[in-house]
Amino acid sequence: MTMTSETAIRSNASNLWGLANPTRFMGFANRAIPVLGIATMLLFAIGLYLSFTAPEDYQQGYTVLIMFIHVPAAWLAMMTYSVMSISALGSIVWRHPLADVSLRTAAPLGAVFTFLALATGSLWGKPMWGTWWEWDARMTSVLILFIIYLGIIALSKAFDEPSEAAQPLAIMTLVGVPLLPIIKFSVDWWNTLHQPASVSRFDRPAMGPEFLYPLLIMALAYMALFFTLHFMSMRNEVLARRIRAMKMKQARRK
Amino acid sequence: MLALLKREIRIAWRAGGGALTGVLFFLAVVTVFPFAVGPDTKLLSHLAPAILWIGALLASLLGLDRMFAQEREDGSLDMLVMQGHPLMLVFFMKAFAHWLMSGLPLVLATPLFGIMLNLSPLGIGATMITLLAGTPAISFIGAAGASVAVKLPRGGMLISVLVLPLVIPVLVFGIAAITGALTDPAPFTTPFLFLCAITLFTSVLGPLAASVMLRHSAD
Amino acid sequence: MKLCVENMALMRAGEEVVRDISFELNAGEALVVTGENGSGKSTTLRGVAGLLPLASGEISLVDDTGKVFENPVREYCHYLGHKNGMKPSLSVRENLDFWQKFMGENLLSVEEALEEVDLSHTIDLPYYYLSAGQKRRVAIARLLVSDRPIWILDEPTSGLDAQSVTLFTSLAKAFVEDDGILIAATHLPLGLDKTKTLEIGS
Amino acid sequence: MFGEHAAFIIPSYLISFVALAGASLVIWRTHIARKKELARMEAQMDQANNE
Repeated sequence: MTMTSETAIRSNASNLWGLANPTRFMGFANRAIPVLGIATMLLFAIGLYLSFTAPEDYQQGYTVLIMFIHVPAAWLAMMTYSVMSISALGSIVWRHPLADVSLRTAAPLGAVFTFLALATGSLWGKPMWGTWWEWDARMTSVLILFIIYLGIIALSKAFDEPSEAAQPLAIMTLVGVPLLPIIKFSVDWWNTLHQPASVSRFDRPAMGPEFLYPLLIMALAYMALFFTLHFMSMRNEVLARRIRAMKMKQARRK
Repeated sequence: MLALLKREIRIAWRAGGGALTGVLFFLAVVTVFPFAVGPDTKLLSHLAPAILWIGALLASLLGLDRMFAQEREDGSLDMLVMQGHPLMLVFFMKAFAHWLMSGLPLVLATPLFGIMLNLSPLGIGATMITLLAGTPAISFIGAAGASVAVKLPRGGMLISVLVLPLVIPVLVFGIAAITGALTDPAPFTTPFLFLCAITLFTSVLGPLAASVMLRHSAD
Repeated sequence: MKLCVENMALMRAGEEVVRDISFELNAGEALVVTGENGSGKSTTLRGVAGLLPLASGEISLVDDTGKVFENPVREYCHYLGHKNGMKPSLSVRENLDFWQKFMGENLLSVEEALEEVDLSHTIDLPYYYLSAGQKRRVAIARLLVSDRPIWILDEPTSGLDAQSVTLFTSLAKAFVEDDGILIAATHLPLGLDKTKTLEIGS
Repeated sequence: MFGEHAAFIIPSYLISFVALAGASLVIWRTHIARKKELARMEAQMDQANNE
């Protein structure tokens, strides 16, 4: 990308799109993404190394290895929703166009992490509980979160004009925010109702440090991956909107 | 404000209103289950609260997309939004009118369907009370969903996908209260109070979301 | 009573449709908004009526002593858009009666309003029985059942026959001369002496 | 190396790797495609301007 074409794009695209700072964001993104990419690779290398050298857990044997990728995925699923809620606030309160871009691009990532949490969770449960799917309180809430993510993605795809979808997406995300704890609480309640006092699979005994470090490193690796992919997707969305703006300008000129 | 409620009710009862389609759909869902589950009454009576609740949930979701789309098409949404009335109150009334037309008939039809599923009288009573307390929450959260999809021509399906996961607590506490009434150890009042709490909470959240959404987007 | 609009700009679906619109209207004055289709006439009217968020600029209502009204301007406006805002399954009376109760500040009774637009005979008919021109006149009658100092009309005479058009212009004239503020997007001369015009070109 | 539960550990790591690497690949490929498209549109615009 030579400088001239970069400035050329910057000059007419920003006024076309009528927004002050996407160009500043693009500059920042182009610099931040490589750094984040390297950090992610590094963290994954350390995390995986620590995970695989962790001693065999006396109770679960090596299946604890699945925990090292299941728990971070579940954490990331929750974290993505909070990132989306903050973007939703930005989009509604300050009408910040980049907030909508952030919200719209975070949803698919959230769905990927939630899917991974469900897949690895079910794989983890099979050896111990003998069934692929266990209606355990935590897994069920993750499943509901997955449906909510898909709903928001469906909503973002339902509008043909992207800027028209900003407000609906933000409102639906914010409506979810107070309801998520209620859903979590009701699922826990429902879980105790049908399976009184069975040890839920995931409340492990206090973890020794040798398990905690790999878990934390892997969680950091997942977070770094999330931010890298989120910035890259936002950059893609900005490019897509510029192309769209140019096409409309061309259509109007003829 | 009361005039708005009266108008909504009058429209629903007129030809195109569709007040009865909710109940008919509810009947359809209830009659389908025995074919899937098998005719043995002991099993059916055990599943009856679940069948009635899921039927009511789906029936309420059906009518949601008409809540605002109709108003926007004939232009009255502009004038509703412009007046001095607090918009939250206007949309509260709209959601409440929707509940009167879709939720309440389901509650009234529950005894008939309960007998069809040979649910005990206590079960029917518990189901009716929980539906009475729970279905408004579906209309209120549905109002938020309907307002978000008001511009979409085929928004109906999307609203159900958006609203269904959010109303799961209503279903959970509804069924929990019924099982509480039917089986001794489980309490009835605690889940029932949670159900009422959710309805009260959503009666603020739904209209608030709808008013923020529709304040300017009626064009 | 004065309506001031200072360099209003409006966005629609991410595109800036209309920029720096400014005008002032005193009581008893009318503004005719002209421009070809798609130039943003309707957007401008919706902006003044408060139905669209302002990208920039200001709309304010000032009374004779210069004090600015704190309620939003839209609460003092009647807005008549392309669609009439009536429910087909309800009768004409029920429709107008609802709008009178909902909007408050009763002016004429439903019967008198319908007489003004020469539709008294349709009062108990379901709304969908009426022809397009009659439906438009019912919408115009809605302006008469509740009192609002400002009328914002988007092509009020669309679908009206010649005789109804003269009926409408006399109603509009009476309203303006009775110290009303009228903003209309129309091509017909309203036959008023103090009419300002606002040309919206792309 | 993974004990008797290897049949579950390996697939879970596999699925996670495929999903995450796949997502990164898709995002990266769309980035390339869109930048090229933008450059092409950009060239078209310049060419049209100086006609």
